[in-house]
Amino acid sequence: METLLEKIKDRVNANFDLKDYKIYTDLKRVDLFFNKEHIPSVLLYLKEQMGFRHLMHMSVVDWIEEGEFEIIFFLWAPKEKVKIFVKTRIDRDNPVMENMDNIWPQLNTYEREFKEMYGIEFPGLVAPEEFILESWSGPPPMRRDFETDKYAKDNFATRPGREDAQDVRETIAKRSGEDIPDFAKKYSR
Amino acid sequence: MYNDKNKQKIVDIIKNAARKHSLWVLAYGTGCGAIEVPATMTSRYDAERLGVRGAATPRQADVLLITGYLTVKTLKRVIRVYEQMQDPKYVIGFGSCTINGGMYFDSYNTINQLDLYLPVDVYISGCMPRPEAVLEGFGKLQELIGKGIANGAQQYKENLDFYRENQKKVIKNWDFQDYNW
Amino acid sequence: MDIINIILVIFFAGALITAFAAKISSIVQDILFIGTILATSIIFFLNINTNTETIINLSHINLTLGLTPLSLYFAFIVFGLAVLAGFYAVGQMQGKKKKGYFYFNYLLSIAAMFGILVSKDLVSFFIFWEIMTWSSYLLVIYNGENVQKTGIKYFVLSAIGAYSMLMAIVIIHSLTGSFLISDLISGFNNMSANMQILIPVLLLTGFGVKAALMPLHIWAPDAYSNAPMSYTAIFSGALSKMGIYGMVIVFLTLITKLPQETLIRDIIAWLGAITAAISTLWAIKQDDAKRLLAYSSIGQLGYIVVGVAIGTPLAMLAGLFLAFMHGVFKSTLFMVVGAIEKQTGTSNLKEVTGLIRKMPWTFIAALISIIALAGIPPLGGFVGKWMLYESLITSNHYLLVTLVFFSSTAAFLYCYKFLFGFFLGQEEKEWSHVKEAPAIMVVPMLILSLISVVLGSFPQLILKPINSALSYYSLPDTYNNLWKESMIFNKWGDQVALTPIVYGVAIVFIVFAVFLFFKNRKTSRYVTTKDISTSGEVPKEHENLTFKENFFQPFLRAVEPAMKRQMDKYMLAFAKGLEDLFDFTRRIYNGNGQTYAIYAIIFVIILLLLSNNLFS
Amino acid sequence: MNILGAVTTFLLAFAVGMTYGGLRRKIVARVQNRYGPPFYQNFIDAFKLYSKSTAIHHGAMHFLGPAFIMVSSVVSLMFIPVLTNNQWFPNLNFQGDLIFLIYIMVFGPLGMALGAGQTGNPNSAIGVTRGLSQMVGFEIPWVMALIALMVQYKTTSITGLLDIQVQSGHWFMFENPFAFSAAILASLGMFRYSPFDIVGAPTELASGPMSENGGKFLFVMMSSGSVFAFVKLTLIVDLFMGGASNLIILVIKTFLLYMIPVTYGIVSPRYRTEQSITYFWGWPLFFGLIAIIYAVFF
Repeated sequence: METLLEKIKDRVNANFDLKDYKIYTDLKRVDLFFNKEHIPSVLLYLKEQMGFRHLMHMSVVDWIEEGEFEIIFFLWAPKEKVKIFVKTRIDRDNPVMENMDNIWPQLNTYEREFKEMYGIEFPGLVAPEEFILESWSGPPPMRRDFETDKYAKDNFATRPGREDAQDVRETIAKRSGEDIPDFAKKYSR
Repeated sequence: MYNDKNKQKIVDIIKNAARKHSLWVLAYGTGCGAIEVPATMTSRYDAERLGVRGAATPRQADVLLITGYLTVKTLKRVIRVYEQMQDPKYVIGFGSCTINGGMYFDSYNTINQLDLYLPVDVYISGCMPRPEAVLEGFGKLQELIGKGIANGAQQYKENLDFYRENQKKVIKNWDFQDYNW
Repeated sequence: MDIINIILVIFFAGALITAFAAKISSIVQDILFIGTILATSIIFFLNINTNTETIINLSHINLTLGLTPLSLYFAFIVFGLAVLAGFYAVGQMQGKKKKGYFYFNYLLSIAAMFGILVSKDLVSFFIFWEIMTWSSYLLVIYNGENVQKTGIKYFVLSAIGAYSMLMAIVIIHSLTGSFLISDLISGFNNMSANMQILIPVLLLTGFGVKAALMPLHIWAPDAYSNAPMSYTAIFSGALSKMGIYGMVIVFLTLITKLPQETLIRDIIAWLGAITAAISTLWAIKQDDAKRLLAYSSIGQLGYIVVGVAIGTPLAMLAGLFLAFMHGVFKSTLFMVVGAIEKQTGTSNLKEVTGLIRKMPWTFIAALISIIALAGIPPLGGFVGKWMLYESLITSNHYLLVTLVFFSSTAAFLYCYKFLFGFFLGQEEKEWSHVKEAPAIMVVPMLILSLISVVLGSFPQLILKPINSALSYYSLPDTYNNLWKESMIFNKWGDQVALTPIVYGVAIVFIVFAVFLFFKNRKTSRYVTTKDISTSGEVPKEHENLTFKENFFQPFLRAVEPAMKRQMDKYMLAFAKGLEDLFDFTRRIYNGNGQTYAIYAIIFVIILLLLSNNLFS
Repeated sequence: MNILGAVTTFLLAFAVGMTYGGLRRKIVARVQNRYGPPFYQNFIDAFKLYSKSTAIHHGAMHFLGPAFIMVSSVVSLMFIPVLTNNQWFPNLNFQGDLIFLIYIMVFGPLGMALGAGQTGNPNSAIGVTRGLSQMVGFEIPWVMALIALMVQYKTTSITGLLDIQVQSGHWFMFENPFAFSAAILASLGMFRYSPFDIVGAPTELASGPMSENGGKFLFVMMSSGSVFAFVKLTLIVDLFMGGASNLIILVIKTFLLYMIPVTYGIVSPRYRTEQSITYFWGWPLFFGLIAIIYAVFF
């Protein structure tokens, strides 16, 4: 298994310049880090040449401290039963990623989602209409610097007396004069 | 708006007596609460013995049962469905999400308080309310109908602009025609 | 000079003048056209006389013309439809080209039908028959589209009919030495047995083509759907009845004298029933309203043939009554299609939707005619259907009646497809500009649908002339034992009284319509067809909420085995086989239709051979 | 006909049909191990529907469609003898016969189709096409059964067939059992309970043709359905089970007859459309043929 993963890594490394990699033998998985511009060729190579035909998922992580978005493609080789996570970083201020739904058509769905949720631009992405957020005005809600609490307070009126959705148990405990046990305290706000 | 039993006419009393015992429910299964409705209808807690049965389309329904949280997207559909229903019509808010947003109180896309957008006759609290609670809620609604004070639809008609204002504040792309009753 | 000659002369003269009046002006042409029809029909209806005979003496052949009660009954259909469809045609031909051509052939075919009805000898019968065939042929190829496909079919099958009829006439003359129909009837008994078989078979072949009987029906769908609708109303309403007219005479006079009477009757009746069933299934499959109605008229003619072929008094009543009713409602429906085609530019059921609020009067005419077609009480179609079923049951044709019932129940499907496709369903933006058809087109439809309403409660208006026609051919008098004022009986004495039915239906309908409508008229308001329960979604403009594709697909899947084989394909295959067989003819004849022509000649030769070898 | 008798017949049919519907709901509930609604639940529902407001309509045919359905039910009710001694409800019994009845009974589906057509709901149109197709299916064995009776007893009038049974004392369900079984199998389709509930298929077509009809429209449709159920049951009782001399016997016979489609529906799921068409061209058609042959030769 070790050797297989190593072989995969070496084969990729031979063709593209691999920034970094990590191998999890027990998980039968290799993480490969690339620069953003290599991603389409890498994905195409992995799909066509190395039998990673199945795109399991595409995900975005908001590294707000580094000011970067990390985009991850989860690939799966049905024959060898091996996972590959292809990772890349893009700039957080003008997030632009290449549109790759011609490699895997299902990427279109993910890209539409991230376009709305993270504001990542995919040039040439065909999006017939809004995907999840209808007529959304405001910052992309999945970024970490988006204060969802404030946004909710501004837009959706909350019921008077329940502004801070406080723990009901405290109220009940106060009302009936008993105190909350310690194991429960650490769950209450 | 409030008219109690001794203000009702005889014919109203008869009609309400019929209405309270035949509630055709249009269950708008938006949230997780939809899973409690089959349990309420089927053989363990048989809601049909109270005259509660499912309706296929809004035109035939009396009760709009909103099970759980409402995102802005679904709220639009719910409002259209409610306005397609024919008088007399009642709304049951189901679960704490409809009361104060529940666990979605700070979500960026779910409304917190249903009765700003639709006239709710009965709230069923809980997350999730068990079928017993749902039957309790239906019993409460029947009691209100019998008294003739379950007139949320009338309330909606009378201060429509209030509701419209709230709805339009949340729903940015307001693209359907006005109410039809 | 006798009245019949006057009418014919007016017809031919009017046809010629109308054809060349285009030089003067189009209005004059219309006026001349209407004037000719009106003049002839007024003259005809003013002095109806069934016992005059006029003899036109050609070189040594006398053409004997005269009216019989039966031909009088059919003349009612012809002239009534000619007048109404004439007015409609003036409306429909506005701004069309080749008006003179159309009017000329129209008048000519009306004249030919009248001639057929009044001719008492076979020569004039044949001459007028050919005039009718050719004028209708010229109108079938009126719009000049795929003439090869449709025109040739019609031409060849008419040729088959004409050849066999001519042969029959020649044989009759060689046997009896006279062309008179009366001599044929009187001399039929002392013919040889195989001639007694051959002559009716040949004649029935000739008539069966026009009546679109089962193996000879393949011309009808294309011909009906290609002719201008204002003529198709005549074509399906009156011209096809000429075949029925001939069949009635053959069955009443010749077949009754035969020893194999019941066999022939059953064969023809089964042919008619199978025609009805198959063409009904095909009508359900169609998406073009013209073809749908064309197949449906083949089916209706099938019922009529069944009634005529069974030949008990009740069955004859049923057949002739249905002939009249079919003339009424089917021509109305063809007119409806013509009006819609004029207003929207297409007659495709998949494209046009939701015209009920745009063309209400047309919808009313279509609704009434559809209800009459479906045979639902209390409209006229029901009376004919009732008499047909009762006659079949009382004359022990149980499986036949089941087959006929199947086809007339399946007819509801295409009835609903017609109504829903044009008038009901989603109102689309594309047709929001459509206006009601001009009055000159709408009024004839409404008059015709009014007739089918009236006949539902007062069938005696039609049953009386039918009765006199039948008694002329020495059938027992049916008054008082099969029908009496507005009551109809069967042989077992079971009755349907139509007037109380009409009253009952009317009372209940009005009560509940009032209950529903007039209580809610003020409170409720109209909402568009976009405002329907689409589970909360707001339908956008481009969203398609119309259900048109694969209408009745489950039913068609269920009846698929019956629709696998097509008579059309068989004939083509036969013609193809002939092509391969006589290879040298491929140098002389080439092309699809020509092989049909060979097939026609070969068919007739085969008939001759059969007649000489088998029967003698 | 006197109006009073007609109205009495209508009310009787309405009450009986509604009660049977309620009892069916109760029975289904008990089979599903539920308590079930009270047997008078349908009356409450009907009154509630009547008292609902009708704020919108889709045009003229939307109003007239339910009226057409009611015409079919009520007129066909007027033409069948409710009781054997026709002094009681002799509405129009002698004016029409079976062929007429068959035709007036298909008037309803056409009216329903027109009413549903104008609402423009695609579900309604799909349901209507299914209903008409299914009608073609079950009309054939039904008509064959009736033809068998007609040719066996040389009359086509309902009262005639009824009187023959009353005088001879033999029920036709024993005289010609094949015709009876064909008619029963056809009536399964007529009642449109499952497995033949493809028209208003719940959860699939959103109640099909009546999906746009609430309030009074639905009230009229519901009541005409109840009347029509009574009509069908009484017709089969008159034709095959020797009629009924008083109301008690009528109720017993019709209820026993009604239990056949109900129980068959409880235990069977829904057919696909073409299955529910071709179902009637299998055994029911065969029984119909046998019935005609039996009637002709024996």
